Formats: sequence, C-alpha cells, structure tokens
Amino acid sequence: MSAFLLILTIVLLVIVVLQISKAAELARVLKGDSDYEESNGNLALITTVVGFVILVASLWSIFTYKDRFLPVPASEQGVWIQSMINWTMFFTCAVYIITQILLFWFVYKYKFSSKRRAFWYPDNGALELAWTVVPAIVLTVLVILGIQKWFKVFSETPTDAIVVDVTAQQFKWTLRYPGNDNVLGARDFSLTNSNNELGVNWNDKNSHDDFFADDMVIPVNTPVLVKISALDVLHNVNLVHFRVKMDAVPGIPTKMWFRPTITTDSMRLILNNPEFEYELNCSELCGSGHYNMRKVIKVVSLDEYKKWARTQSLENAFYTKNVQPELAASTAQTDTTSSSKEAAITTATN
Amino acid sequence: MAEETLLKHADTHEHEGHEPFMPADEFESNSPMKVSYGKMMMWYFLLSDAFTFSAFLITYGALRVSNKWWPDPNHVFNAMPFMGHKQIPLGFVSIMTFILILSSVFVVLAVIEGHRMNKKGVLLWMLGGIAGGAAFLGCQAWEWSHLISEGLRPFFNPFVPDAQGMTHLAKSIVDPETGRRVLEMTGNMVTDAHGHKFQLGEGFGKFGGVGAFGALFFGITGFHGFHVFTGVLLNVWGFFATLSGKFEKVGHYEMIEKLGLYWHFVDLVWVFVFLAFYLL
Amino acid sequence: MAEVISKEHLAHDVHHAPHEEHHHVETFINKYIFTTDHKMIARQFLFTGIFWAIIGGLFSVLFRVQLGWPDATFPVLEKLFGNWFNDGKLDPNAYYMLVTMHGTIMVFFVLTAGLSGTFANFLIPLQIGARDMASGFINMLSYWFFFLSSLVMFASLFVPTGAASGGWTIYPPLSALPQATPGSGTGMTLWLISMALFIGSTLMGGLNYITTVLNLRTRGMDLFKMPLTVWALFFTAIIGLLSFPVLLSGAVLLIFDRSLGTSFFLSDIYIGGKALGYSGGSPILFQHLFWFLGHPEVYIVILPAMGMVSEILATHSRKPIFGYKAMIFSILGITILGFIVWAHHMFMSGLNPFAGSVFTLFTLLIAVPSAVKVFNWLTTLWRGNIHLNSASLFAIGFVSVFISGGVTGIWLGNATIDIQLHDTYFVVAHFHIVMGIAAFFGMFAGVYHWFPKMFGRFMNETMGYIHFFVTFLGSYVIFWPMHYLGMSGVPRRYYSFKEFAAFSQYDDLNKVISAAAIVVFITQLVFVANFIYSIYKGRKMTSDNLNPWNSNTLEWTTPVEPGHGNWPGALPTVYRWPYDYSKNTTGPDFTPQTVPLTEQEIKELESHA
Amino acid sequence: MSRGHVPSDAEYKSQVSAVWKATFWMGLITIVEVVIALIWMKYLTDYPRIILNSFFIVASATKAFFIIGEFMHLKYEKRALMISMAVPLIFLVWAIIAFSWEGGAWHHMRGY
Repeated sequence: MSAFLLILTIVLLVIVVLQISKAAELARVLKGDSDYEESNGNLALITTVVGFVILVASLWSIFTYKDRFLPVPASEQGVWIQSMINWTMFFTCAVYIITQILLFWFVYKYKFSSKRRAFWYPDNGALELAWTVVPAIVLTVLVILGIQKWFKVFSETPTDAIVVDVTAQQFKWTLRYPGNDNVLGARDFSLTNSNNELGVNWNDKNSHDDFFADDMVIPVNTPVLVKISALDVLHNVNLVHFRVKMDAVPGIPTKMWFRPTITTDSMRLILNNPEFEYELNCSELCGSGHYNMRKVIKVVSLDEYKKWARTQSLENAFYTKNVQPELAASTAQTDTTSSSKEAAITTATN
Repeated sequence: MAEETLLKHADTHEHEGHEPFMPADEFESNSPMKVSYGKMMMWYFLLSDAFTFSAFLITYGALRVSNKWWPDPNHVFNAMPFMGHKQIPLGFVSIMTFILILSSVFVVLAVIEGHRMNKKGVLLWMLGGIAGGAAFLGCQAWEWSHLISEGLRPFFNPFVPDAQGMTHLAKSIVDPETGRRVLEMTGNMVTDAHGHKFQLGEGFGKFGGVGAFGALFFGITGFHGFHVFTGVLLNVWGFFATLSGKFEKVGHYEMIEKLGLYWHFVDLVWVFVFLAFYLL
Repeated sequence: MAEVISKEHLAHDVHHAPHEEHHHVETFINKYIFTTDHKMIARQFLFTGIFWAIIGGLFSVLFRVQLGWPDATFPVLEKLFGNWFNDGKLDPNAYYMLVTMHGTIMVFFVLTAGLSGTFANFLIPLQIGARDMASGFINMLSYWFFFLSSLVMFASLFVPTGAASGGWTIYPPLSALPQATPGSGTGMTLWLISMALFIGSTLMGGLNYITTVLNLRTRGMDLFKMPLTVWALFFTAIIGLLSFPVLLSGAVLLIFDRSLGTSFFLSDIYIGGKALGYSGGSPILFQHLFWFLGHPEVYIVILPAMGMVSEILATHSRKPIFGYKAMIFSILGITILGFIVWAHHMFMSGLNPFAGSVFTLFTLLIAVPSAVKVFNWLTTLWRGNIHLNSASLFAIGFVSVFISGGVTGIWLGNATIDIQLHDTYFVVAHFHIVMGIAAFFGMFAGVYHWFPKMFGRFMNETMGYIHFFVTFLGSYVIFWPMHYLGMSGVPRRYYSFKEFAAFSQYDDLNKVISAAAIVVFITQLVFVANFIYSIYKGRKMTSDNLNPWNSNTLEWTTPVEPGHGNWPGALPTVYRWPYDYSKNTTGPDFTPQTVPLTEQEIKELESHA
Repeated sequence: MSRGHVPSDAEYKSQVSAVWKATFWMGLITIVEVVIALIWMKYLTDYPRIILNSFFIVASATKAFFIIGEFMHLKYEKRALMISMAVPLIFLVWAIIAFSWEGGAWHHMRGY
C-alpha cells in the first residue's frame, strides 16, 4: 500500500506540473509575441540571479566547511601535496570565478532586444592565441611544480626506514614487522595455505623474529616504508592523514614510503580531540566489506617505537611462538595436539 | 567547383521521383579520399580491428617482459609434420608464412583481373586464394594439435626452465586429487619428454612455466585463425557470387576488392604474430 | 519571434521537387522497427536511452537513500525491490551492484548510445545534406545490437546472484573471481556479453558516421562548411572506432580468465582458504586496457554535447560561433590527447612513477583546448542578442558546469594531488559534473532544440524552465559538497562511513545530497512527461514556419516531417558556413547555408585569397 | 582506384609485375629472417639479443609496408586516406611504449 502511495504521489506531482505548464503555455500562445521581449528579459534576470547565487554559495560554503577538511598533513609528503593543492586552488578558483561571472553577466547584459542586432564577430586570431598561450603557461607551471613533488614523493626510500609489511585481503589487513634485524622474512606464494596465508618462508632465518601487530605503530620523524601486497583482489592502502595511498595488487608487490611528522598525542592536542586516532582504510573497491577495513595507526616517538618493537619481537615473534612449537610437536609426532596448534596459528595470523 | 560539374550533378538528381533517395555514392566526388563508401568502411573497419589485434599483441609484450622467464620459441615451435622428432626451429611457421603470402598474392591478382572485368581470371585466382587460406588453417590445426599433445593448455604451460634457464618440455599429468594438470615431479626434479631428468628453475613449481604463455598463444593465434576462417568463408562467397555473374551485372568487381582488403589484413596481422611469437 | 523566415530561401531548393513517391510498401515493421531511416533509428536510440536513464537515475536514488539515511529502514523499498532491501535496508552487495550498474548504464547506455547514438544518427545526414547514412542496413544493425546488448544487461539485473558489482570499471581479480563477490558470477558474464554486443553496435555506428561525413556531403558542403555538431560527432565516431576495440580485447581476455582458467590478469591469488593456480598475469594490465578505452570514452560522451552546445549557443545568441576553426582544432586536440593520457586514472594503482609523470604532463595539456573552447563560448555570448528558451538555457548551463567540473580536472590530473584525492568523493564530484551533468545538459539542449525537427511539435517551455532551473541548482547542490567530502578524505564506493571517525562527520551533507538527488530525479520525470506529452499534444510546427529558431543549418530546410530521404526534391546546395548570424545589418539576422554568396562577399573572399 | 576504370594493357602489366616484385621481396625478407635466426641460435648467442630483435622488427615493418602499400593498394590511394590510416598508429606506438615500460616496471616490482 505504502509503495503504491509513493508512486501515486510522484505521478500526481508530475501531472500537476504538466497541467500548470499546459495552462502557462496556452496563455503564452494566446498573448502571442507581444511581450516576448519582456518575458525573455525576466528569464535572463532569473538565470543570472541563479548563476550568481550558485557562484556565491559555492565559494562561501568553502569557508564554512573548511574546518572539516583533513587536518594539517601528518607527514612531510603531505606538506608537499598540500602546497601543490594551494597553488592549484589559486589558479582554478580564479578561472572559475572570472568565467562564471562573465557567463552569467553576458546572459543578462546581452539579453534579446528587438532594437539591437548582435555584433558580427566570427574570430580574432590574437585573442584566440592569447587564450591558448596563457593557459598553456599556467599549466606548464603547475606541471613542473607537480612533477617535481611527485618525484620527491616517489624518491628512493631512505636506508634508515622502518619497514611495515601490509597485506590486504577480504576484508582485513595483516601487519607484519621485521623484528630486531629490520629485515622481513621472505615470502613465496607457493607456500601459501590456510595456516600460512602470507606464504612466509619459515626456513628463511630473517623470518624468525618477525611479528604480527594489531595496530600499526610507527615512529615520528623517521622514514616508514610500507610494503604492500594483496592476497585476493585489489585493495588500496590509504593513510588519509599522511596523504599516503597505494594499491595492493595480487601478484605485484607495491610500496610507498613517508615520514610522519606528528605523533598521535600531538595530533590530539592540535585537533583538541582526545579520542583521535590515525586510521588506515581501503580505497579500492574490493567487495561487499570494502567499507569496513579499518586499522588504527599509532605514531609514537622513536624511542617508544624501538621499545615496543623489541618487546614484540622477543615475546611475540610468530615463529618462536607458533611455528617452532608446531614443528617440534610434529617431529615428536604428537598428533593429538596438532589440531589445537593449527587453531592457534590461524588465530594468530588473523 | 566548376559550374559544369554542378550542372552534371543536378542532372543526376532528376530521377528521384522513382526512389525515395539516391544510392549512397551520390556525391562520391565530395570524398576527400576518392573512394567509395564501401571501401572506406572496410578500411576503417580494418583500422579498428588493427587496434583489437594490437591490444592482444601489446598484452603479450607487457606480460612477456614482466615475467621472470619466457619459453624459448625456437624450442617450443620446432616440430614439423612427417618429420618425426627431428627438430626444425622456424621451419613449419616459415612454410605457413609463405602459404599466407602466396594466398594474398592470388587475391591481389584476382582484384586486378576484376578491374579488367575478366570473370575467368577472378575465378581462377580467387580459387587460389581460398586454397591458400584453407591450407594455412590446416597447418594451424596441425600445430595446435601437436602442442596440445605435448601438454600445452590455455591454463597450463609444460615448457619450463632448468636451473640454467634453458627451455625444456616437461611431462605433465592430471593431478587425480584436484583434477588439474600439473608437472610430473619428484622433489624439484622434472622428467622431460625424452625421459631425461632435470632440475626445475628456481621459482617454478608443479603448476608449470609461465601460465600466460599457453593462454597468449592459443588466444592470439586462435583469434587470428578465426579471422582467416572468416576470410575463407567470405572468399568462398565472393567466388560463387562471381560465378553467378553478380558483379558482372553490377558493372564492377569492387566487392572482390573489399574482400581482398580483408584478406591482406589477415596476412598483415600474421606478420606481427610471426614476429611476436616465433622471432623475438 | 521577431523575424520571419524568408520563404524564398527555402523555396530555392524545393520548388521543383516532385512529391515524394514511395514505391516500396511501407509496413509498420519496416517503418518503426527494422527501419533503415536514420531519423527513426535516432528516435529508437533516444527512446532506449531515456528508458535506461530512468533506470540508471533510479539506481542512484536507491543508493543515495542508503548514504543519506544509513540508520533508517524503508519497508516501502522492500516491497518494490524485494531482496535488494532486506528488512527495508539496502544490502551491501545490492549497494555495490546498484553503484556498478548506475555507472555502466549511464556511461554506456545513456551517454554513449542515447546521446551520441541519437544525435549522430539524427544530425549527421540532415546537417550535411545526405539522404541517409552510407549504409542504412548497418545502421539498423547498430541499433539492434545495442538493443540486444540492453536486453542482456537488463536480464542480468534479475540473476539470483545479482548483476555485476565490481564497479563499472570491472577491475579483475574482483570481477574475475565469483568467490570474491556474488555479482562476479553469472551477472558478470552477462555484463561482458552485453558489452561485447555494445561494442559491436558502436563500431558499426561509428563506421557509418565516418563514411557518411566523408563521402555523402551535398554540393558545396566542404569540410570547413560543416556545423560544429557534425565535426564533434565525426571525431566522436573516430574515438569510438579506435578505442572500443581495445576494450573488446580486454573483455575477451577477461572472459578467458573467468571461464578457461587462463592467467592474463590474475596471479598469485589466495581466496576462500585456497591458493589458486594463476601465475604470471597482471591485474594492472587490465586497467591499462580498460582505460585505453575508458578515457577516450569520456570524450565520446562530452564531444557531442560540446558540438551541440556550440551550435545552439550560436543560434540563440544570434551570433556566429567565435573562432570556428579554433573550435575544430581544439576538438582535434582533445581527440588526440584523449588517446595518450589513459593512465592518469591509475596514478595510485602501482603504476611506474616515471610513467606517471609523463601522463601528468599530457593530461594537463588537455586543459588548453578545453580552455579555448570555454573562452570561445563566452565570446560567442558577448554582445549577442540572446534568446532564452529551454534549449539555450541548457546550453548556458552546460558552459557553467563544464567550467566547474573542468577546473577540478586540473587538480586530479596532477599526480601529486591525486595521491590525496584519488578514489575520494572529489573524483566523484569532478567526473559527475564535467561528464555526467555537462553531457546531460548537452543532451537536453539538443532534445529541446531539435525536438520540432524530430517530432514536428514543440516541447512545453514552462516545463522546460522548471526542468532546467531545478536540475541546474540541484546538480550543484548534489555534487558541489562532494568536493568537501573529498577534501576530508572520504573514499568513494563506501556503503557506510560509520566505521571511520574521519569519514563519519558528514551525515548532514549526505542527507542534503540525497534529498537533492531525489528532487532532481523527480524533475527528470517531469522532462520525460513533457517529452511524451509533447510528442502527441505539443504545439505543432507548421509548414509556413519550418525554421522556428531561424537557424542556418540544412536540417531546417526539410519539410515538417521529412520522409525517408529527407528532402523531397533535389538536395540543397550549400554556399556558406553555417554561422552567418547577424552578418547583415538589415533584413533577417541570419543567412542560411543555402543562400548564395552576395557579390560583395565573393569580393571579400577573393581579397582574402 | 575509382570504380569502373578499366586499366589499359600496359597498366595491367605493370600492376601484375609490381605485385610479383613485392612478393619476391617479402619472400626474401622472410628467408633472411629465418636464416639469420638460425645462424644466431648456433653461433651468436652471446651477443645482445636486442640487435637481432631490432632487425626482426625492421624486417617485419618492411613486410607490413609491402602488404599495405602494394597488396592493399594504399600506395596508389589519395594522400588523405594514407594519412588517416597512418595517424592513428601514433596512438599504438605510444601504447606499445607505455605498456612495455609498465611491463618492465612489474618485472622490477616482482623482484626479478
């Protein structure tokens, strides 16, 4: 019933508009051309007013909503991007304002008049050249600035970078840290199975002190290299506050490095929000759970990070905690416990 | 435009009462290319088809350079019918290339005879073109069945590297558990077609060599073969249409010319398929 | 209107015309269904396009309901749409399906087939003075392939596992693996089949448009005497002809990956607790193939609108289009650049950063020809004598939204800024304004302008004004705030923003956007009502005023309802370009293309040469 | 060639001989390609393969020119048609560059 009513309402609404318009049209035909100029002028006025309302509202609303935009970039890379945005903002706003004003002003100024005839003006080489060359120059500036910063963002990773291995799958992230040796254990797809979803090669000694983490903990003012991969479909590692974004592609590992500059605590002070957390989200459509792949990022001081990483590596290294006992158990052929071990491994990996 | 031509055109407009509109070539003289709309359509169709083929070949290129290793074509395509196990790299495909070129030549000659309105000549050369196309298809069928007998599949590639990166044809079996084709291997030792054992290159497992190789081979040569097949059918139609005197009645053999364009395009594509799969 | 068309001009070419005689039997089927008449085929495209636009628009309303009121339940919608709305709430899988189908339908079925299919078919022969397309039969096939494609796509909506839901860009592996999302099962197969048929339709149409423009122009219609509409449609056809084949290749390879287990786009995949045997393929490769079409596709959508707007602005401001040749060369420039910039959609996809810089350079270059066009439109209005009606209002609205949406392209084309804005609502705002709203405005302008020629009647102007002002304001209300969402990092294609503190602050704006979307959608129904009503009951066009807009182009020299063959007598001869508006200081303020040059004009031409 | 134009005997002869000439060259190029490939396989495997590959690409392009120019008759068509066929190839050339560039990048990213 309610569905029927909804459709009925919409249909009635359309019919009402249709009837009113029919009457208006009829009146216009009856009146003939006598007040064409006047009605055309009214229309021009309305159009221009609407145009200017849109222009003013669109600019004014920028200032209203500015406070909700992303806060100050929390990384060095973000600052470069922000400066690029400022430059582009300046040029595009200027173009937007000037052209919209001209457009709607012309509509009113040159509205139809029976006393006037339009100005025959088919072309002007100098003018056309001018508005080919001027935009070309402005764009050259933007291209040069942009490419310069682009290459800075994608420059060689500094050698002292902290490495985090981020693996995406439907619909969760797995964070792996290299442990004390700062080298991640090798991965090999052919080793992948439900007990070892990442396909970590446990024969590689480097993997023995690697640990998995629930939150992404990273140190401030130190380069962080995010190594990115995906297990099933495309995902995208998006750290909005750091302006970091890179697709996770199955079969092709990607990476991106950045240097965080504001700790979580400082950001809480800046935003005056004690609840604030940096967040990691997925920015590439990956299926029905795309919208809730969340991880928390904690930016801490370098000392804190080192302490945390060392403890984790010693106490929580996946190999020593899960794989080694499993291996020992299987060599001792104590099959009775292996199923519970398997369960333990699965939970730990998750 | 000169006044005279204008008048001439005006004349041609007079009999419009009989037909709702004129044939499409009413203003052929307006064409900046001075070709009829039919030929032009064929040309642009071929241009767009060239983009389809290029996309396939570019895919081939991108996947080939992105992979760690690629089977050596001289090793993969070295068989020849009636030659047993003798290895003749490039032998058979060269023959296929010659067949296709010759077939193309025959069709050009048919087109030239068409210009002279020589029905017999057209028929003769068209027959040659059709025979060449059919022979090419036969060769391709043989090559496909040979590679399939060696174990190559769209989803599986038995051509694998040894530790030095040399290409070997490995024996493959269907895994009874998963029903999928896999290499017959013990440890990392694989048996090749002659029963010799060799060590599999690093990074390769029981799922065989680069998976996309078979897919690309069957996909691209198959798509080309499909074009050849269509071309043969079209040529057969052209042959019978000529035989029935259809084009004589129309007054020109332009249809043969259009069929020819399509046929040469098939030849053109083969040049690049030959380049990508067999030479590079 | 002030001036009355001078009848001599029309009579010039028709006076000796014998009455059209039809010797072949005209049945309902060969007149309305399997017709080879380009005008009827154009109408078929238009009707199918409008049908799809309603469906596509409705889908956007449905998912906007979810985004605007994520906590509310709507039992009404469950009654209407069944299990898409379980318990009155949109299901996430259905959400992604609706998003995907909205994109596919709008881009391909409405703006490619409905817009460029309609107007290329309708305008090319009429404006260049041809009796019909080069091959009426292939033209008919083109429509019926589109129709089949539509049927398949429509059928896919009713598949139990749902239609394709991997986004309109159908990136594998999501679209290749039925395990990844239910929509990648049968729904995706049907999507690919439908798209293959659609590509066939576009290619056949494109071949016809190109050969018709090149070969079938009437006497005197040099290339540089063609209206800008024809130029735009010509380049659109070229773009389609060269880019759609690449999508075909990509689609074929994707079909192989899905059904034969090949590894073109797949490699090292572990899903549902199982490692799959794909190796050596590259998901990024598909993105390259897709965007090699996908980027030119946006010009397929926008160029016809640009052409029509140029024509309509010139006609209704009674001024020649400013910089005719510059307009043509900017279309050419956009066409060429459009082909070499595809990877700017993929800056964050793992693209090689060096390639990224080259693509940034090419991309920003497109702003130059676009700027030329905008300034030329503005100069066309300058010191004009502007008649406002539904057609010219939409043309003016087009210029406004094209600027608003275009400038943000300079943001997104710059790879550095794209790091922040990629896949956020900023992108959604950008492309909806510049290629969605703008293309629709071009289409509406075209429909209002050429409606009398298509159906022999006028559309209701009052409804046209309501349609324009609500749509114009509404579009800004819908899409402008999306920039702000984007600047706050809110990602697109999110079913709900609750999970993230950073994204959940826009409940208020999302409500406004959704409400505006519903209002705008209902306003489009007003347009549809106007359209259907006017076909039967609109004010009639009479044979003593065949040229209601006092336009210069050839289509207005045909009878009210042109038969098959367009001109009953000889084809008109063309002597001049189509933009001689207000050239004379006395007499009518327009000089149709069929009016011979005056002696003075010939002298001027000679002195130039 | 416009429809309905019947070539004279001299024209006919020159057309036929041009076709056979093109066939001869194409056959020769193919043979040379195969022979060089075989020689390379036997004796020159240590040299950079790019030399051989460039030769193959040039040779194939030459064959393509013969097919398009002579067999498909483009050499004798109006310039406008030639240009309209040649210009779109720019896009393909750029696509080849971009795609193989990308392919190389994936190779690198996969750590080979």
